[in-house]
Amino acid sequence: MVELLAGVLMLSGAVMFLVGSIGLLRLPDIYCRLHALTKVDNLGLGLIVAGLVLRHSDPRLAIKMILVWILLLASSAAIAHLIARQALRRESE
Amino acid sequence: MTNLLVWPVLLSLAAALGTLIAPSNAARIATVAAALSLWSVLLLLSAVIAEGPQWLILGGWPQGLGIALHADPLSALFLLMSAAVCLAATIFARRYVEHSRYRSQFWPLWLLLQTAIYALLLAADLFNIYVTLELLGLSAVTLSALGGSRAAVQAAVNYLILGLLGSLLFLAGIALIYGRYASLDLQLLARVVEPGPSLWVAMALMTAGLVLKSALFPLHFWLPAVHANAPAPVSAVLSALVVKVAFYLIMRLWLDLFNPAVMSTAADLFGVFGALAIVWGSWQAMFTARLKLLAAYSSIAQLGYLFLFLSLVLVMPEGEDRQLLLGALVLFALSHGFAKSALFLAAGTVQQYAGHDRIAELRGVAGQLPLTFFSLGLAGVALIGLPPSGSFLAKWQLLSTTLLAGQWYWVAVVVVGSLMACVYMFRVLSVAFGEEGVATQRIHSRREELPTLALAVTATLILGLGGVWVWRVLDVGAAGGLG
Amino acid sequence: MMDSWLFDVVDALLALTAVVLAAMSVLGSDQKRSIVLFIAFGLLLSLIWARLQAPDLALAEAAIGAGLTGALLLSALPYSTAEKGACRQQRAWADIAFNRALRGLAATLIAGVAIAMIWALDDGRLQSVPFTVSEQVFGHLPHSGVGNPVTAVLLNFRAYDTLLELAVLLCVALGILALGQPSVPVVAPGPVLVLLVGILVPLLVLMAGYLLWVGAHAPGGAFQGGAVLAAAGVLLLLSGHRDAWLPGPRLLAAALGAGLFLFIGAGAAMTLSGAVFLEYPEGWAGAIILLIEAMALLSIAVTLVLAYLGGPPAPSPSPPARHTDVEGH
Amino acid sequence: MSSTPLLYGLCAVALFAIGLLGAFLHSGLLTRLLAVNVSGSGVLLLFVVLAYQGAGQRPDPVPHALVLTGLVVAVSATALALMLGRWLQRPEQEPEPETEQDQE
Repeated sequence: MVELLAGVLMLSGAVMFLVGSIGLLRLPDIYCRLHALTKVDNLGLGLIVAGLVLRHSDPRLAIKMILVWILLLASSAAIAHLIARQALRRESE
Repeated sequence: MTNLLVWPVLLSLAAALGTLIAPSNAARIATVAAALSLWSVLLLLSAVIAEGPQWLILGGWPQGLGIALHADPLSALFLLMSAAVCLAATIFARRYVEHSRYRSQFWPLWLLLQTAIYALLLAADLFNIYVTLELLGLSAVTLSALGGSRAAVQAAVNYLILGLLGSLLFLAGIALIYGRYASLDLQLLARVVEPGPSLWVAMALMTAGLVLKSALFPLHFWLPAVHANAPAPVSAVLSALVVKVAFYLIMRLWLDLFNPAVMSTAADLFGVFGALAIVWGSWQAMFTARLKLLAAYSSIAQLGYLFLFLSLVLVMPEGEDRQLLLGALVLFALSHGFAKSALFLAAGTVQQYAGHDRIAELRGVAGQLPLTFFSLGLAGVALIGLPPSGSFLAKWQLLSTTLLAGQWYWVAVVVVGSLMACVYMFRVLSVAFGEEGVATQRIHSRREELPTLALAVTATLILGLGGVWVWRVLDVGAAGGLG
Repeated sequence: MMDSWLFDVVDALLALTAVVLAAMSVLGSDQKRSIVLFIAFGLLLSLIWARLQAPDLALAEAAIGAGLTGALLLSALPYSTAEKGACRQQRAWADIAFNRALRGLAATLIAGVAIAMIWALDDGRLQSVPFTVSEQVFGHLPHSGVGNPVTAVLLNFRAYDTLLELAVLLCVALGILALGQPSVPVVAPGPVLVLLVGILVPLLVLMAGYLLWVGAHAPGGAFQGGAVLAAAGVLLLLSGHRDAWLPGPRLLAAALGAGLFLFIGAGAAMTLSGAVFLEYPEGWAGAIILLIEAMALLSIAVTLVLAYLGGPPAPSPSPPARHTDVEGH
Repeated sequence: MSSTPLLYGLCAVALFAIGLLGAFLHSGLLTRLLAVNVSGSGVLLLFVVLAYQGAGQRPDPVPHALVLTGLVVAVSATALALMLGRWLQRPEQEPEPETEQDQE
């Protein structure tokens, strides 16, 4: 049962990645692309981490994986912010 | 097993840190370190003479697991030359960089370069050789860029890129060897290597990389700009030692590791390109306008002789004749090391004194710098190969060997090369000893000229009169090599 | 069965994509595009390392190869466009036909080298090799003081290489201090960035420490940790801290030399008691290695931050005028 | 024998060759450095392939350590080259000394 749930979570995470990548390629401007990249990828990784946490019983490993996810959230937010700001500045010039 | 082997490396590295932390005492620290390195090299050489080749496996691990250091007569003689040249150049550099804006970085870099030279000559592990090559290359690049002119930095950038390519080729060769023989230790490898695709391709890649670094014609094109625009003591070490240790590596690898796979065609290629280098380098040196460029082109020609020697040694059967020629090769390399460093230091003094090094405008400078020009003349004797220099003995041996073998074309190359060397050296001397003098720029201290003189005297008189000693030392290890 | 088939597909995809990305990056003519492709290539490479069971390298490649090298190249981009014009001019006089012939020759030669290498690799491992280094490493691992074989090789069995490698890093740092000029553009950080830097920098420092600690028995170590710590420095630089919290010249020199100093000190101290250089006493090896690694991490991080900064750090709140002063006449 | 080392071995040689070609074809510093880095990645990948002993087998740690060293050397050389390249792009703010060392 748990195994099945984990599989579903990870698979939907992978689908998120796919959707995000398509978005990156297809969306019209840089802001939309960033949106696709950060939101969807973070969610995608989150789902995969959730799936992996379910599969492994070791709590220390689980905490580590969740930490990795949080770190990625923070850094991708920072990077998206930097890129968007740079793009805005270039537009206003 | 003796820790003596790490001392030259360790002393220089520790001194580099010392100069980093205490920049105000840097020059003193560097001099003491260079003197101590020379002392440790002398101890090492005497140990080699007394007990034969020395080994050390760092960390106390079994062979193959730990990194091995190794000194035999060949490497010990190169070490001795390196330490002596470094000491003289260090003393010279004290005045030279005194007012440089880069002096707080110069000294640690200078000592890192020496570390790399010693480490490379002692290395007996393929990957360790790669790391020391990178240290050598990067410290040499940085030091030559400290020349501070646009030309110096541009030359340094080219040198860096080519050096990186050279190291990459070398590293690719290491990968192939590791893939087949699963070892990096030179001695272990020498026991198991056998002719075959792996060894041939690795040999080609590694040799190509090292040839690029040792500036054999036609891969010499980066050298003149680098050596002519670096600070004088740096040029001296670059020309006398840095390209030569790359040559040393080729020699070491071909004699000890690639031995089973040496083909006479490959060896002949060294000879052909060496001969071309002799003619082309000397030709350029005859017509170049600047003294330091002249010295740089002369280095290309002299490296050509070394490759010519090597090609002959490689195809000779083991025995007394081969040992004689190998001794001549080493004697030639040593003489060139001392003579070329003397020439570059002299050029540095001239440049500081006259404000430039354009040969045509050096009329009468010799009258004001008699000691420097005396050294320059002595160095010239060694570069041309006149008696009583060490290179005279070496060339004599080369001529007699080739004549006996009926290879008259090599004789022609050597004779033509020597005549051309005569022309380019006398061109400088005749102008400098001319009559009217140029304006003096500043009071000159005789002491500054002493390191130059010491190097020139070593090249021409000591190595010439004591040349037999080199053969005798090499004979100690005649039986050995790495195997 | 199914698994191995799937892995083959993944391998083929990874290898092919890596080659295509590399070719597009190297042979393309738009520099910016090339660099971005190179970074993507680096990330892909780190996947390949992971696939080839080299997690230590995957970490290092992601942080150093793709991350830092990419950042360095990107930050050099504005300078390199000026250079391009100069090169065009230079090429104008070159004989085009000769040039083409030379290029053709080079391409043929390089293709020949590649074929020769494949031929050589086809040889495979020599069967009669008495023992391999790998077996030796695992045999002596219990005496090395650490459990991670890569760390054991780097800091114990082949510590001398690492020692010289730290010297290489020092050499580069000195070159940058001597000739470089800080090149990071000054930007006013927005409130979001300040907040995020406040979170990320301590986290990165923590992570560097963790990587150092864990390197003793699992993937990680001084190099990966140093790269992560350097990332914290780069983040500081990008958010307006012009000195990236680097200390003044004296302390900076000390930080640059710290790794080497400890290495030499620890290595030489043992020789006094009759041991071989870099031979650690049994039982102490783990502690000595951790200590050396901690100092090496510091030196590595400082060097990498300097590399990104491109010159000696300027005092942080300085107006641009100070800058020319430092370069002086 | 699995096809994994074969595939990545070919990939490594291809990367090495592409990098060499790029280093020869380009004349700009940045593109040349990029090419050298790609070529270097190829050589390092070759080492990792040699270390790989098959799925489930522990890999040879020695090449891994060598690659780590190679990576760090590569990045530091790149940094040095870029710094020197930037030096060359600076406007001529300092008097170019005719002699190679700076006298006050």
